[in-house]
Amino acid sequence: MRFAIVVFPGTWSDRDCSHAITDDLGEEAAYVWHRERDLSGFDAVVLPGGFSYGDYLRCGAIARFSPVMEAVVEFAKAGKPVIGICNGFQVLCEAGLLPGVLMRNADLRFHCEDVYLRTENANTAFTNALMPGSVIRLPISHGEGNYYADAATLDALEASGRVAFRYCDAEGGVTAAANPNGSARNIAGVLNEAGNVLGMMPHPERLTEPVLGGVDGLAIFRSMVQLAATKAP
Amino acid sequence: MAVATKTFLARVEVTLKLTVNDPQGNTVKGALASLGFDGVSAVRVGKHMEIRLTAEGAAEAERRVEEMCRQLLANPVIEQYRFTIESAEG
Amino acid sequence: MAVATKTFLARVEVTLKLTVNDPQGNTVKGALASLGFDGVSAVRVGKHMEIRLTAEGAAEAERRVEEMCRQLLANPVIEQYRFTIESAEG
Amino acid sequence: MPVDQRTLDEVALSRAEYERIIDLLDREPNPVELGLFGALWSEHCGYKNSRPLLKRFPSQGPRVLTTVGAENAGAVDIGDGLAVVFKMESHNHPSAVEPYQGAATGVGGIVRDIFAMGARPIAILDALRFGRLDDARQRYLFENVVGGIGGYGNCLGIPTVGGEVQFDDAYAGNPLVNALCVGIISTDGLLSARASGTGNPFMLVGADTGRDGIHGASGLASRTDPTARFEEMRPAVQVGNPFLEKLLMEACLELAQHREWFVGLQDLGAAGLTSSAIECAYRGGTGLDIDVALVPRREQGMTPYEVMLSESQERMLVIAHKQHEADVRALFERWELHCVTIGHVTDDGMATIRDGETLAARVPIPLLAEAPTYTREPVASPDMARRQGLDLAAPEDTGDTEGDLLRLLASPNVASRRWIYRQYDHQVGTNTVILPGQADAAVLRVRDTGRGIAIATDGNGRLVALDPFEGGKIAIAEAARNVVCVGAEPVACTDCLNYGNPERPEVYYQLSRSIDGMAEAARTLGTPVISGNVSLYNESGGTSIHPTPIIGVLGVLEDVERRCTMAFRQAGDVAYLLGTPPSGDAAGLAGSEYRSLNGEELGGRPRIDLALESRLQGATLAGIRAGLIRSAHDCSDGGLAVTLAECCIASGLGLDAP
Repeated sequence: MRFAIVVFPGTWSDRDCSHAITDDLGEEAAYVWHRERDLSGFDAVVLPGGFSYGDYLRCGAIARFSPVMEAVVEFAKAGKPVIGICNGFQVLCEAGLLPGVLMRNADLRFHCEDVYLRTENANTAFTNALMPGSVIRLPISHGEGNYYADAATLDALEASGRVAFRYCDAEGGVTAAANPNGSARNIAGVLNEAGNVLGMMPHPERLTEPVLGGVDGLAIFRSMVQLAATKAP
Repeated sequence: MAVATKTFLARVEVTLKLTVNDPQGNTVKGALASLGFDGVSAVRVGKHMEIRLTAEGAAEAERRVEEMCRQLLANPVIEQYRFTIESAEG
Repeated sequence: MAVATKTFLARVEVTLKLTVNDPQGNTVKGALASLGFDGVSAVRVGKHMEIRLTAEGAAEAERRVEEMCRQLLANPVIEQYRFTIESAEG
Repeated sequence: MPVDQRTLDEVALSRAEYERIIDLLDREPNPVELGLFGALWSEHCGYKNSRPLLKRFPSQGPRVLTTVGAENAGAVDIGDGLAVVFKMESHNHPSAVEPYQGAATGVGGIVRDIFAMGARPIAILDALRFGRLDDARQRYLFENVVGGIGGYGNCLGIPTVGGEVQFDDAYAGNPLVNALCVGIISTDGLLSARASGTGNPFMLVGADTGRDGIHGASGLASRTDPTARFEEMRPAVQVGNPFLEKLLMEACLELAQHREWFVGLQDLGAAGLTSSAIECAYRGGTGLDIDVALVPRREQGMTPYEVMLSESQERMLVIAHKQHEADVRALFERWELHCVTIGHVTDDGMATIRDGETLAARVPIPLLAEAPTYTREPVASPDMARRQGLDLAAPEDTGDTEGDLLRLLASPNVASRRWIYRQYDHQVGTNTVILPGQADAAVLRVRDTGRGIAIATDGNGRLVALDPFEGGKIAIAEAARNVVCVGAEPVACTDCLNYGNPERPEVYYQLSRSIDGMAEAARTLGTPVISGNVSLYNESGGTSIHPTPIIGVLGVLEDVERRCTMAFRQAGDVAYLLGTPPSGDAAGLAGSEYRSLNGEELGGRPRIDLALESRLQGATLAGIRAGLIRSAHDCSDGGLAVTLAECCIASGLGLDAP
């Protein structure tokens, strides 16, 4: 399976994602500079973490106008999997591919720590390798991960199973104490209507090897590979 | 005959919609209270932008700044904007 | 006889001093250009704060907001500020 | 017309130095030339008071690949054809003026030194000192320095993996902000910072030039009492742009793949273009001809003096090969960065600075680069002898040891640093295998080699104040001990020497004697000093800070899986105290946190036995490598009780200590 890893000026998880996909998952990955417009030949697109354009004005506000984003929107419209991680999630929201906004963390501080996530919907392109309701542990590293959307949007997301992950405690309890940034209803990851676009704040590419402390992150990338396998002609 | 363009200064205020929680505003309000400023009932923090641009007239400048706000400077999901235009010939 | 206090709204603009470079402003300027807004010669990005406070009169409100800016709202080393006061009785 | 004292103060030159310049030039320097001398003969760039002393450090060793001072940073061979480049630098004075931007630009500067060697930066550490936190100003400085380091480092995508902080009244008027950066590169990829080849172009890349930090080098870190001069320095504070630095870093690392396109790469740091261009030409034994009119500017009406001395951030100097000038420019433009030729290398050994048609300065480069050095008479301060003589009666049992331990654990100098490192991205790059808070040093795996590197910083100003010689030895020993405790072999170190005004005999004594101590420990423990920085004139209101050498030690793990942390591993394991048993005499209490917590005066005579220390570290490392030792922790601030408590807290296990 070929993954396109988009690189905006200021992106810095591109290499981490490439290592996770190639070394740890054994799939193919290639970097796509933000000025390029052609994503043909790729089976999935990754918008990695980073500070695109220095996070100036708003996280992802400028990156979303990069030439490559037109191709990403077409790629998503064609139903192919697109995953936005941290800054990538912010870019997807600014581009309108996902609803809502990532605002500044409620305590106004940058957070780099491990969090627990409860898998809210296990049959999606990105979570089919996980058991429903299973709890995984992934690192977060952001200053603006406070997910916001109006009540109607939140209700629609929940009703249609488009909340992929919620911040929870080790036992899976969705509590205020387990919410690192003030996100509405502890939401840590959401999907688009068709279910082929996922935005999540935690970094799966940072936990794909035992030496790093665990492999929970692999399940998300593996889900993408497994889905592609089932769909292949 | 080249069109004479004038220089304008736009002052743009981008603030969070009232329905949206503003942790930064609350923090500043708390800090003001701890410094002894009583009587402060609310604080909201947003972005202030100054844009120097050339245009044929104020109306055109206004139209372009409106478009800048709509496309880039404000995120309609959570933000609202207002701006003033003044001549910057001086 | 309790002194009748009125409510005021202060709009404070805190911007970087002109002698200090403004990476954020430069980046927004570049983004506007790449979106086809030509004629933009400079952009500066700063903070906008709205403060609702009660005071006996506009002069006192002004004095207090000036003090707030001096003590907390602006970093005198690299920032400058200006503000307007308007009645917020309505 | 001889120059008045005010002008000399502005460029931080003494009257004697001015006279010397006139002798050397055989004429009076013009204002621009005077500015060049002021910048390059400053303490910050010229190391006038410290260079003779720094020669005492051992700087060579089997793994060392660089000679001190010849490059932007030191490099050591870690095997598998790989080298680690590392260095530490201080940004104390700018951080006292504007803590967020001062600390941020400090990170930016040290990172540029690393990728100027062609190495990819893989880790940042910060060593910080402030006054006590019950003072609002110190909280403001502390909060904003941490914010600035995180703000800049996180944006660059380089993990901040460690460091340390201490709070002591001695630093109230003059905080310390030292940043260390580690990079990795193939041993044959190391770049040089030399300008050679007549006609080769000097190409300025990165940000535009503004009036940032004028007098940054010559004024801030030298001469008269810094606090008095802060007022006029204020406009000199710079705002960092980590986004542009990220592009500059990636562009320079791509350039480093095309060795045939360029001769040298150099960071613009203190004294900006002046020090970088002139040092490159000096190292290459060549001359330079630069036209300041070609330098892209951010402000109008800048004089040649201002352009040459500007310390605008995020700029690098490339000395390209004549025939590859266009290739270099195309590369930087692809990264959306300015890349402008501002002059070329000459063979006349002169620094020729033009402003369009007019000649602004013309000075022989060696005169500028070879600042005068001073050796002074070290005189121990009587106060030091008094403090050493204080009777440190063994603390009587308060009958509330539990309360004492809790008080120690709650002291800002001992308590958890999670509030700090939680604001730093310490995992980007997916190499960090021991995270902040888990052990005495950070450990990063070296991809595809099975190896690992460990890095820690340490420094105890109280002990060096009590006895500079013993304190100097302890500074190196403790930093090396931290690295051993994670299972790594210490191989080299870098330092940041933060001291007061060297023109005061007792400060010069502290500098001289502590360097002797550090040199001896570096020799005994096999950690040559391969790079570093000196920051003097750290004082306020006439009183100097504690003499605070911060040491950064690099260690190598042959097998990164053989690493260990401070957390107890399993119930039933036995805990041993290795090394000197807690003797009755009070050496162990000298300068201790316990005394400070009880409001007792700084006192006592710290002592260390380096031969025993060397055996202790050797045995500990062997035990960890053999798998006999499952966890290890250095017994330092707060003493044995705190050390054991920290091991319990880290593991959730208890300890039964009869």
